Amino acid sequence: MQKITRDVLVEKAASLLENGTVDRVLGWKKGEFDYDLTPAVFTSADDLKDLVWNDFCGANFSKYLIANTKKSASKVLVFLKPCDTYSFNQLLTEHRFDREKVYAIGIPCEGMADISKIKAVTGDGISSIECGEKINVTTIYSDDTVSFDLSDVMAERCVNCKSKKHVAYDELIGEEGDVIESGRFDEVERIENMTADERYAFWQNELSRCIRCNACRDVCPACTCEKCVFDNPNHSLENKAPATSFEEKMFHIIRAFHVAGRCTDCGECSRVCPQNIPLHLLNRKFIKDMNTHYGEYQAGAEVGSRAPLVNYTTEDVEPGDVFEGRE
Amino acid sequence: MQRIGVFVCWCGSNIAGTVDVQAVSDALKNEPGVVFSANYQYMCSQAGQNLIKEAIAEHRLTGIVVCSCSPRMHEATFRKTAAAAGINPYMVEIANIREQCSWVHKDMLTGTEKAIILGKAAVAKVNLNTPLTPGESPVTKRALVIGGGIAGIQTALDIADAGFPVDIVETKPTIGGKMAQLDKTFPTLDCAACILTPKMVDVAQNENIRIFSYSEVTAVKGFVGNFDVTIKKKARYVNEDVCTGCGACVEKCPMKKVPNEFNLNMDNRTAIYIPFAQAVPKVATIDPMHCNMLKNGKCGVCSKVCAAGAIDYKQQDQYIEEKYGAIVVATGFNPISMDKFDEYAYNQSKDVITSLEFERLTNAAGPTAGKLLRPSDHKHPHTIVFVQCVGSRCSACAEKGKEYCSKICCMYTAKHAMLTRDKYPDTEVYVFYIDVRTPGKNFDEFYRRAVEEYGVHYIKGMVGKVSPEGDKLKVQASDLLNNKQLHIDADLVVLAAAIEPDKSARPLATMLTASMDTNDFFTEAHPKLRPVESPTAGVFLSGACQGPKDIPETVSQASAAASKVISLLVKDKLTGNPCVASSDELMCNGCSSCERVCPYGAITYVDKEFRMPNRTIAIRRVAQVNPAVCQGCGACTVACPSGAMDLKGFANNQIVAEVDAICK
Amino acid sequence: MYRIAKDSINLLFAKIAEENALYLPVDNEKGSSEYKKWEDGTVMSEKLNTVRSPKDFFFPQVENLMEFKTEGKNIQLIDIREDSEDFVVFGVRACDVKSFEVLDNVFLNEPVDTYYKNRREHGVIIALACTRPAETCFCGTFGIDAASPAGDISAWMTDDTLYLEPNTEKGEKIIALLGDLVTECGAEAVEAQQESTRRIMKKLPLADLTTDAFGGDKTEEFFNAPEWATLSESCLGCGTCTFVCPTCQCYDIKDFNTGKGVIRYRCWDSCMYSEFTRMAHGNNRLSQLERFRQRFMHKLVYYPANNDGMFSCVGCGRCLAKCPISMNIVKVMKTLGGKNNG
Amino acid sequence: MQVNEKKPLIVAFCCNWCSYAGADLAGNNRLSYPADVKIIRVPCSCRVNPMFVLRAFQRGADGVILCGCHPGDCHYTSGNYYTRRRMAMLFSMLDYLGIEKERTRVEWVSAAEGAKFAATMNDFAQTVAALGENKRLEDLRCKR
Repeated sequence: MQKITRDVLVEKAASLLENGTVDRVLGWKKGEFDYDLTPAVFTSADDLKDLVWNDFCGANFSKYLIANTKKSASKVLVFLKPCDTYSFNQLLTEHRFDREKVYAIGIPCEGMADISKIKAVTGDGISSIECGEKINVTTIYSDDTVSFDLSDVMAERCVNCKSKKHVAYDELIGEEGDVIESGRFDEVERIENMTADERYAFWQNELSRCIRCNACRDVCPACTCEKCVFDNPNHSLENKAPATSFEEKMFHIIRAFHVAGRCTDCGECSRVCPQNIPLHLLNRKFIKDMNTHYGEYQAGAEVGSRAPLVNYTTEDVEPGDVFEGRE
Repeated sequence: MQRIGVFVCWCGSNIAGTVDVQAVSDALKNEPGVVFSANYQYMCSQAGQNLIKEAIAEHRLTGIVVCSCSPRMHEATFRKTAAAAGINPYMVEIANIREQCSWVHKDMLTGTEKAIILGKAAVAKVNLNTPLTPGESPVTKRALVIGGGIAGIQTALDIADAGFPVDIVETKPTIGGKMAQLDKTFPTLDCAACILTPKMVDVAQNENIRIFSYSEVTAVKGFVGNFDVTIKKKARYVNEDVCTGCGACVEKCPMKKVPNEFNLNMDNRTAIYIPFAQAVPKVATIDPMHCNMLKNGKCGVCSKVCAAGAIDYKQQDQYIEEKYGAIVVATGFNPISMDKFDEYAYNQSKDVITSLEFERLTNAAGPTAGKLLRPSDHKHPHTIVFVQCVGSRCSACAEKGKEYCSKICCMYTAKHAMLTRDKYPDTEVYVFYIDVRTPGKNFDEFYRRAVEEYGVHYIKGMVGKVSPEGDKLKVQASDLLNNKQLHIDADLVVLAAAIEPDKSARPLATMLTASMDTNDFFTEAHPKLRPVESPTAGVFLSGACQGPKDIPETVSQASAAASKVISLLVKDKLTGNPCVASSDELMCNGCSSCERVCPYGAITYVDKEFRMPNRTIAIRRVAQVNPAVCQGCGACTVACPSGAMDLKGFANNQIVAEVDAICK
Repeated sequence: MYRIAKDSINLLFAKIAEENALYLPVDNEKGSSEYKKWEDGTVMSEKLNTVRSPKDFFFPQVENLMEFKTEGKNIQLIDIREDSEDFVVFGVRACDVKSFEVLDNVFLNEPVDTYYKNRREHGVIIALACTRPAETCFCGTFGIDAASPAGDISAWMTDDTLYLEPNTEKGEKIIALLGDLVTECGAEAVEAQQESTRRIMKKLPLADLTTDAFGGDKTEEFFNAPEWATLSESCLGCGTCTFVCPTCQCYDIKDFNTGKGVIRYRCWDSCMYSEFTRMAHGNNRLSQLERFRQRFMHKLVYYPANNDGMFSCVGCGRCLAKCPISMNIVKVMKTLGGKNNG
Repeated sequence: MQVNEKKPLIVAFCCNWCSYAGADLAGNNRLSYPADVKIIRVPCSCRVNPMFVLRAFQRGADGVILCGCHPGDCHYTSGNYYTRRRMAMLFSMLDYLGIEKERTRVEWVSAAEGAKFAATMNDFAQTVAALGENKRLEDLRCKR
């Protein structure tokens, strides 16, 4: 599949701004280094000179639409990767923004790079990254350029990409892909197959690193509450710090439960975790369980679908039987 | 901060026997918010209630905790007490220290410890209670009676008499139910038809009653006072309004070999039929399974002979939607299937019959015109064996029978035995029984007459096996009193089959959200004090759908249900349950999760303006709960990730406070 | 200055651990490092720095302050302050060492935070000079020399040797404790490494970043700057930057009802949070723009105004690496400070 | 006073219409079960928020059981169907985190099943007692 270039996006955005279809554009803005792109709003053709499209455009813009569709009477242009479109639909299902206020352009995605995987090879001190057929990295410590195939440094969520298909857009740039089989539940299964003691140790270790920065929640396109229960001083769940290992678990279990059936598995939570806690494995556990017991369901695949936890059949599995066939 | 009073009840020795009530009231005195704590022998008594009222006045209490029996017993009592003393009735919490403490624990120390903890949990909850005021909803002044047997008929007549419109929905083409199939009734021996059919006519003629026969309820929505019911009128291919019931069509119908279910398939009827002469409504119905015209378009005789032009082969099922204020369930019973009782050879011999079949055999309008003849050879039987408790009181054989006593069999068997001996003195009649149960007015006298005056052979013991041999039925049985095995060559064996709720009851219960017991009998709101009400408000129970009953009991319950309905329908407005969900619009993000799980459609969304930071206005979609429709289950509160949806009276922080208090 | 062969470093750790709890950066399986208590066999991380800063040692994320117990209707106050053990933190980088100065200004000035002071008094910092700074490093902007860290003891690690230079009495005591394990040597032994590091620092992409545009007198200049709107536009309002920051020192005091009493504790708070400094009248910073502005104005203007021009950023680069949307103080400084800032 | 061996603490959430009434019936029939079982009345099992379950464990519960009407018999038609899905998912998640699955349970107990209520509680109390104290979801602040 032909990679689309930044220029195509800029050209498109500029023309839509120009002809008044939209008055703002959500896109990735270049940073200090070549990998630290910031989601930004571009309002003029001049702004767009800083718009970037490369292998580090991981940020999912869907959630930004909630605020940005309310900012003016005009439409906002958003670029959506396939996985972003699922979040987009899920937010529509939950009436979180007005579809009429958005001009959505679907863009194909071959997966995004994980800077930590690059740094694991090159070390710190990156001076430049060029994204093309290869990802070429230079550092201040060496005159040599290190070249990577994207597949070697791809983010976990992209390695286990569930869909190259856009489930929502007004316009599609490039070719449409398909929903794909992925090994995204392999790691969940691996954990399931551990003994209870091993599972406990695994999660205790992972969650003990949590600093409750709330990045996972605040980036999550499913976490769009006006005020999160964990921030609400009138709610008994209100809590600011992982004071004990219980609190660590409480936060993450409840958060996973609140987004269960609504989480599209976009993987933003794990991407942003400063402590690299594999939070997506909690969400995927719910997705896997719901698929197993209540039938395949992909949040965001369709607008208006009924999530498994707000649905039922009279023949559902008993809570005591979900463990069947397991230790 | 609340000012809470704690009142610990002894319940005589029921609580005080296992719980140190003084220790409980002392311990609870120190709980946050508690300013008064006392114990008394019977809190629910007038004196006990006065104690509460006085304490409320004297200590300016804002909330009370009563440590007593189950809230299901006396919560309402103490709420009234509180209200009478001027505090909101929902500022009352009950700590159940009887059913869930003193009665289940034997040790005083254990019981007391637990009672204190339960008391603490109740105090913790009351601390967070807020006064609640019930909402109001209007009442649709029309009742629906589901089932047109004697129960439904009586209920409908009584409600109609009070001036309220009533609709009866009956699945069969005629009302009348089981009673219409009976011959005589015990213990007076008056003829069932003679007392039933005038009532059926009354129903037909009552201006307040509409009959939807050959119809069924397919959907129920809404709530007490405001039910929306969908009734399916099955196509009977005869225009009811035009048919005169003359019977010409029935006479001419060429399809004459249709098993006649009214006579329990012991004879045949035609494809177009009127179930029996006194049917109400007296209109014909075409059985689409057997009508050639409907099956392959070849016939049309009935249409030709119908002078009124009532036949309509193109008739479709019709759906009627109607609003009701109250619904009475009167779906009745059926004898259980005898298929699993091979020992009685029911499926091997035509001469092994059920008691209901016996009724038809002795009924003047039955297949033998009232002559007692064996189904196999139409000969007069000389030896008849009646077997009682077939499938009743059957604790060891739950897969084929019922654990409960069917209640009516002892009496109707005595009736059958007596009538047989009366009409055919040459017939030997044996009755095998486990016990003979005759607790009713004139019942035991009736049974004794059967034994003493009519010489019926009552034998305590069960029949082990019935084997057809030639034209005889070999009956092997045990006589427990004389401790011997009996072998009787019988001509006819009559099985007193257990009775069970009609199969339509279970799906109906689901539609009505009315609860059922494991036997599919409808559960009453209280087994003793509210026997004709279902726990679901606005749904009432009449007749055998609630449990086995004879006719007088059915009729009295039917009238009782009617009076309950009337006292509901006379109200212009209902005050609802104030423990309903409510949405904190500032927290709601409009996601619709709550709306999706609400079983009552009580949640709707509105776009609302909100003042936002820096003097901006935002329009947000937020959930609103209709308190008249909400029944307070709380499903929405868990579906809501924002914590915006909460349940009054069972709020998140209240339940959490209870959890905390219990886990201290 | 003292030296010890790198091969013998475990002996050094063991010796320190005899009398102190010793903490040092250790690799975790996620490819980053975190401070862990040393025990025999612990291997020190080669990483540049930890994800969490060492401020935890003096200002932990959660710290119990006191406890109330109720008995009947009486309330009893219990001091649950732990007797802090003597501890040594090994391997603190120059930027983080500097961060303690920032924190000290807050916690040790009147009114003195006795909890912080207690921990500070019991802790010894062995700072380790950097040799391979990352592209995110900009400590030089704040006058910090990564090649010459402060701390109770400054340390340099070369391929084969660890050099130690005590700077304080506490540092001397540790050296004394080490006794024969270390040998005295001249300071010139680390000069080559220092020069190399300084050369690298000049090559870093953020080497030219200056604080010239900022300082205590700039409130009016920046407070209403229109750039805040675009800078804060995509801020998620999470607390990652504040929680990985070595100088952020805001906390909330909360009560936890255990069912048997109440534990009053403090925990880190973030000015990025919508509930931050919520008061009876509500919240004083209602929009993310205001909250975002607060954080950077505090670091670059308000703090210097109250602390003789000292900025409350040490250029450690953690927020650059960890912000989910890659918005950070460098971008703020460059946007607001104009061309002087790179 | 002698220090008692710590007994398992069990929180039972019972729906008002079936299970709470079933518990009452157990009481009426004097069917005993351990006093460690403490009942919290909720209108419907679907009122039980996972946070209540976790909260109970945090505060020192060793087992949490939810009792509701049998599927199909919910007073509110479908409440217990939601309970069934929610708790199936929650329990599976707890198990995934290595928390003993035997500490959580859902049982359907009708108003007529006093005997089942008592038997269920006896069995659950025994199971939980065999597991010992809840360590994996405890909050040390609450243990003193």
